[in-house]
Amino acid sequence: RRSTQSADTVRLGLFPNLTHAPALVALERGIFTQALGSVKLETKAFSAGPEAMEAIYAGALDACFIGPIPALNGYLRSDGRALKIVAGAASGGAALVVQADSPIVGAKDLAGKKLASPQLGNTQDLALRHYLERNGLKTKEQGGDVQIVPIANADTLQLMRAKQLDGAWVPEPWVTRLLHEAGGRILVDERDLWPDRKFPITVLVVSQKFLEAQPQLVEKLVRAHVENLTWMASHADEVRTLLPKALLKLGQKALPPEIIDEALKRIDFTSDPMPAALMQLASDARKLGYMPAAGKPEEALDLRFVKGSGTP
Amino acid sequence: MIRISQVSKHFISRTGSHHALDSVSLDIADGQFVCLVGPSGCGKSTLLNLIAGLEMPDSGSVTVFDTPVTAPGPDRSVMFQDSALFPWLSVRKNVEFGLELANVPRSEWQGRVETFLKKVHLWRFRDAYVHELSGGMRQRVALARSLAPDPRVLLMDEPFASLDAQTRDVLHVELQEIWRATQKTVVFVTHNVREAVRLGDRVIMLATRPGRIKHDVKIDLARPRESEGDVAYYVGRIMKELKVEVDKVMREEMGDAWQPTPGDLPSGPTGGVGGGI
Amino acid sequence: MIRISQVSKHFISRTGSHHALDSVSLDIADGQFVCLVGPSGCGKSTLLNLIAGLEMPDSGSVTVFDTPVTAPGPDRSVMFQDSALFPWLSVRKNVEFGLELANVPRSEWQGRVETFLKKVHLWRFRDAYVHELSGGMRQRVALARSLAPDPRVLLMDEPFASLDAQTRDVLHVELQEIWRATQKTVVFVTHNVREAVRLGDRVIMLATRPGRIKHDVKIDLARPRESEGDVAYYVGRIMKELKVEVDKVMREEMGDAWQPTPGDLPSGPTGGVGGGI
Amino acid sequence: MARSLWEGFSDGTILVGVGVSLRRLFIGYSISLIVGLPLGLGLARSKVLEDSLGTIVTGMQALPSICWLPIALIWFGLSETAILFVVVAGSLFSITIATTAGVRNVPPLLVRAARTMGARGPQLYFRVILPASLPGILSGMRLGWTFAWRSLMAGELLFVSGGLGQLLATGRELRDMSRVLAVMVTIVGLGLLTDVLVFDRLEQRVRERWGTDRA
Amino acid sequence: MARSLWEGFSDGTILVGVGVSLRRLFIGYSISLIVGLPLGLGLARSKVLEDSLGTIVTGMQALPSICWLPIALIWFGLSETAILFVVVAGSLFSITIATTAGVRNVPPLLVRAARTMGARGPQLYFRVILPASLPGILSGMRLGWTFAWRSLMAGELLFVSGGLGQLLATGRELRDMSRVLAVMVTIVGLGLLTDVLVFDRLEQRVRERWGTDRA
Ligand SMILES: Nc1ncnc2c1ncn2[C@@H]1O[C@H](COP(=O)(O)OP(=O)(O)OP(=O)(O)O)[C@@H](O)[C@H]1O
Ligand SMILES: Nc1ncnc2c1ncn2[C@@H]1O[C@H](COP(=O)(O)OP(=O)(O)OP(=O)(O)O)[C@@H](O)[C@H]1O
Ligand SMILES: [Mg+2]
Ligand SMILES: [Mg+2]
Repeated sequence: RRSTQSADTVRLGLFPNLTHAPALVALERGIFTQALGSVKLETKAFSAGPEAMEAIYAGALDACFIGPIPALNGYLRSDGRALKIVAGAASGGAALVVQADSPIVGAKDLAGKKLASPQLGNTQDLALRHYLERNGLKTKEQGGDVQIVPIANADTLQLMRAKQLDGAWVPEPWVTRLLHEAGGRILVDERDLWPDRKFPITVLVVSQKFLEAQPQLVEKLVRAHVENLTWMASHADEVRTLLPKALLKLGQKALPPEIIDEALKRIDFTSDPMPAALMQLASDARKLGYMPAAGKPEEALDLRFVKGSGTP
Repeated sequence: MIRISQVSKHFISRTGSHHALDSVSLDIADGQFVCLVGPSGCGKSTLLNLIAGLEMPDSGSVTVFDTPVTAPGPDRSVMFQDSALFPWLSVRKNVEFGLELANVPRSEWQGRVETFLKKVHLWRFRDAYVHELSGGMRQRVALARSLAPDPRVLLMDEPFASLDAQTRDVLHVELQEIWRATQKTVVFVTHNVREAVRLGDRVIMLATRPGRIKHDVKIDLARPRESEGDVAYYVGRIMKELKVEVDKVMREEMGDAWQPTPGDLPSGPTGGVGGGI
Repeated sequence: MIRISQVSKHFISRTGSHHALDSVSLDIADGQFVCLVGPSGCGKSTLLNLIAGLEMPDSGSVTVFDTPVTAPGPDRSVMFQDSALFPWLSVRKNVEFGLELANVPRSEWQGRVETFLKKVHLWRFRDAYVHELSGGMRQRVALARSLAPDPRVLLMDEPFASLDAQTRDVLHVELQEIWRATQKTVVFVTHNVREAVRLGDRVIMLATRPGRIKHDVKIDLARPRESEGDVAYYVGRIMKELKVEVDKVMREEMGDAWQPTPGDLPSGPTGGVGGGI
Repeated sequence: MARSLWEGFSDGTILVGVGVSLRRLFIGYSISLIVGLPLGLGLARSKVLEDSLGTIVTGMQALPSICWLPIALIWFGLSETAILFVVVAGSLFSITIATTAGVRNVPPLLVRAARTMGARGPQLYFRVILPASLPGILSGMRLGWTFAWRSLMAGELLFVSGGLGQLLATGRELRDMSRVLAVMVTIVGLGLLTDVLVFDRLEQRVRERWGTDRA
Repeated sequence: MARSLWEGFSDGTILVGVGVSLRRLFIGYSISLIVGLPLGLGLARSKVLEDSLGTIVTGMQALPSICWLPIALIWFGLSETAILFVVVAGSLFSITIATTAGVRNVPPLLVRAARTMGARGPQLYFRVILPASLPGILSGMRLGWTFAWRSLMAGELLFVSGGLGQLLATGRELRDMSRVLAVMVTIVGLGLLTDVLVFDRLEQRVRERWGTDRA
């Protein structure tokens, strides 16, 4: 059991979130199982990032869909030994939502406000801090007057409703839920801050041990992933019916279809890990002290499999 | 005056109802030293608790100085077989706590504590804690605690039963000394007929199942009571009655196995059942 | 034969070292009934525990039947003031547990349990639990439990001290009966001189601080011992010695407050200090 | 609220969750008992053990379950065993400490009596000291049960595996109050049920046997 | 490992975290004591209270802290009070239950004696029953402290507010093992420290006073 990995199973981790739709759809379609042939697929769903990363470190997981910041952090903290990013999965799907009836119209109006992010040092938290900095605002910790409260998404919804928050930088489907259930309005769609409106929100990582021992399995996995993305691009209706099914299987109660529909509109699915954007994220994170300064984040990428599989 | 009239008391427990006292009537004059004896379970403690106000009678009435007893109060001090001292308080504080509960003005505490701890020869130990005292010393503190608030009635439930014979002898002397000096009414429960005769103006014997008064013997002897002959006369008289009751209890405990033979319970004026002090 | 030679024992506690026994030597012949008396704290229990193997001497040696005592064992049964019965076992199981620990073959259990429970008149209560029994009944079960494994020595540490006088009298009779029938060696600790004289072949009096043997009195009386005169003679003799020791202890407890006067400790052959049973 | 409760129960996931969680609870708790009781016994009776292990046990008890999650993952990977480990780690130490206290409260006289009857070694421990400390041990077991419950809820967050803890977390994550409420009510209900059906009965029986309810 | 421990401590955030967490722990625990002790006393002495509240308290004890998080937010928003609420909710019920047990074990004779001396009402409760049950209450307090710690770690996950719980969580999130280790060592250390400095001493004092260490 212990960090031994047999050649006859691949253990894949994922999160029951909309931003993990490529993984969920692939599972529902049985794509990975097909691609792996005689090798068995074991999936593990997580509800929080640290457990997934700890599982990779512990050798209990071979591959995992995860956010870019945990992925880069996991790489750097292990001195480049734990994992590699082998493909992208999703782009976009995050936004700064503010109270609809508030007078906030631009970054300047955020001075003195209380804003939520999902977790200190996660992808959205970083985006929010970076956004404030670029607009010349300082957080309370930096001696400024903007207060950032990292808090669970569910609690954000609650607090937005109770008007105890002025805004929140959250991923989908929380953007949509804030709009519909908490009287929110989008102030910044994160895509607008990036070149080509593209930045990674979910990537596929594999453990280095797995990569070294079974590169052919990694290749099969990535190829299947890319094929699935191609399929998704042309089968939007099927995606909409498969997603809730997959979520339900993982113990998630189905969201209303309208919410799913609308949320999917703000997410793009792509196997491109967007190296430039990733490096930008890494340098932002380093500036804020969320990532070790040592190590080369660019070496976290191993793009030989995506490149050879015809990126959609 | 303590007046108990037509008092009955039942206890209901899981195993059924138990008739502890059956229309008991008893008057105790002020300043009298009354001893209650009787076989185990005959209701001695129950009777004492009724006077103390710790139990309420099912029927009948208990009045102390013409006031019906409805609750315990510091006018009736109680001493138990176990000293029931408060382990978290020093000897002095134990006595003071009694004074406080009896609403004795604080200015008097110092004097009273000293008086009574000296009376029981424990002034040296005023700052000791309970666990540092021997059993006899503990009972002496309990006695001081009972006496310090100057109650009109002193109720004692086998206060010396767990002490060794020597210590008990010493405390008998101290108790009689104190009683003589303060002229309190004392009700003293004991298993020990000799102890009862040595101490009491009156020895009341209870019979068992249900508990009722079987004998009420006036002990007309001068104190201190040392002359063996006189004490022995009373002890013998009461013992004879008690033996009948004890046999009754034994028979219930042991069933047919119990056969009272003249030889197996050595009897006689000084060596008999319960005759020892 | 129990042979105690030149045994000394200290106890080290936070408050200092205490010299409990000071080179005590004592031989007890097989089948003898020896009573140990002495003031509180003189080391009676310590001596008994040394024979039992519950304590080890600092110097000197204890041998039982020519074997040095190194640990407790079922050849030397011990009975305490508290019955120390196991509350989670029924009366029968308590006795059986003793048999099991003594490695008595299981086939004999049934018979022995019945024999000994009948001997103490508690066969009817074989399935009762400890808390359902009175104090006297508990001590009888403890006696049966001690006897059932057929130990060669019976060690008893104030076994009847917490019982009322009547129950104690009954148990005295039972114990003597059993001793007569089985001829065990008995070492019996008591505070009560009368009890000691009534039961023992020999009464050994210990003196205090440090504990040592002060008197060793052979009681040459026929059993059952009822004749007051003879018992009284011995009681009186031992009492006189004991009073000196008790005074010593009291003086330490009470300091200057203690003045032994002829009057305050009533003395005399039958009514004196510790004379009661 | 009643309606949302009903909704929470109606889809059956709660029932499945209860089954999964109870199984884990039962196994984890049993392991804690099997290890904790002898350990507590040992700590109470041996000065050496007490000085070495006692401190460690006391310190470990303060650790919240969240600290055990990474360790569980490293040692046991993504398996049932990892979840059980969190349950055991969360309840073992308190059971041990309570047992130690229970054993310390055994009247020394009982032990002396047993020794004079010839009891030694394991016999003394298992036939005398253990039953004699039953009242104290029972309260330790009760306590351990609470800790086991709470740790299980944390342990089930390791990965999605269908227990009540998971339902609670996802319910919270999705702001599905009917589910959260239903899980809470279930936990309280199960807690009360075990208390009444198991611990109260055991305690009642011990009290009757010991005669302590007479006091 | 020693190095990573040192790293974890060296930047000072741990020290600040300890301060913040201890403050919360102290306040929350004090509230639990102030509410729990009288409540436990009441439950032990009043049949009516016991029948009504007793069951609720027993049931609530099983609830893990995660259940209290949403309720804390709804009631208290993003405030210190919300965190304190989680601490109180996590420790109050066990303190209450332990106090109830402690009071039940008070020798009835002491209460009878006090009554015959004229003690009644609050006097009886606070001057006699409460001190008499001190040994039992102390073990309840010790237990409550453990629960308070564990709940605090959960409560501090509510939002970022500088405590050890948050340091632990972000340490995990950022895969900063040196910080995680440092926090764990700190928790164990603080747990041991309070045990030795506070509870052992209190217990020792009570034992000496009561004379129970002589047994
Ligand atoms: N609280 C109680 N509940 C049930 N039964 C009780 C209670 N108190 C006393 N009894 C029963 O009432 C009877 C009389 O008890 P009481 O304590 O008055 O006897 P006693 O003469 O003092 O006995 P002893 O000499 O053993 O102290 C006994 O049979 C006892 O079992
Ligand atoms: N385990 C112990 N630790 C410290 N001191 C002890 C211990 N056991 C006994 N002692 C002390 O040794 C002395 C003799 O004690 P022992 O119990 O033998 O006396 P005893 O004659 O049986 O007294 P009692 O009649 O009160 O039972 C006492 O002063 C006692 O305080
Ligand atoms: Mg009585
Ligand atoms: Mg002794």
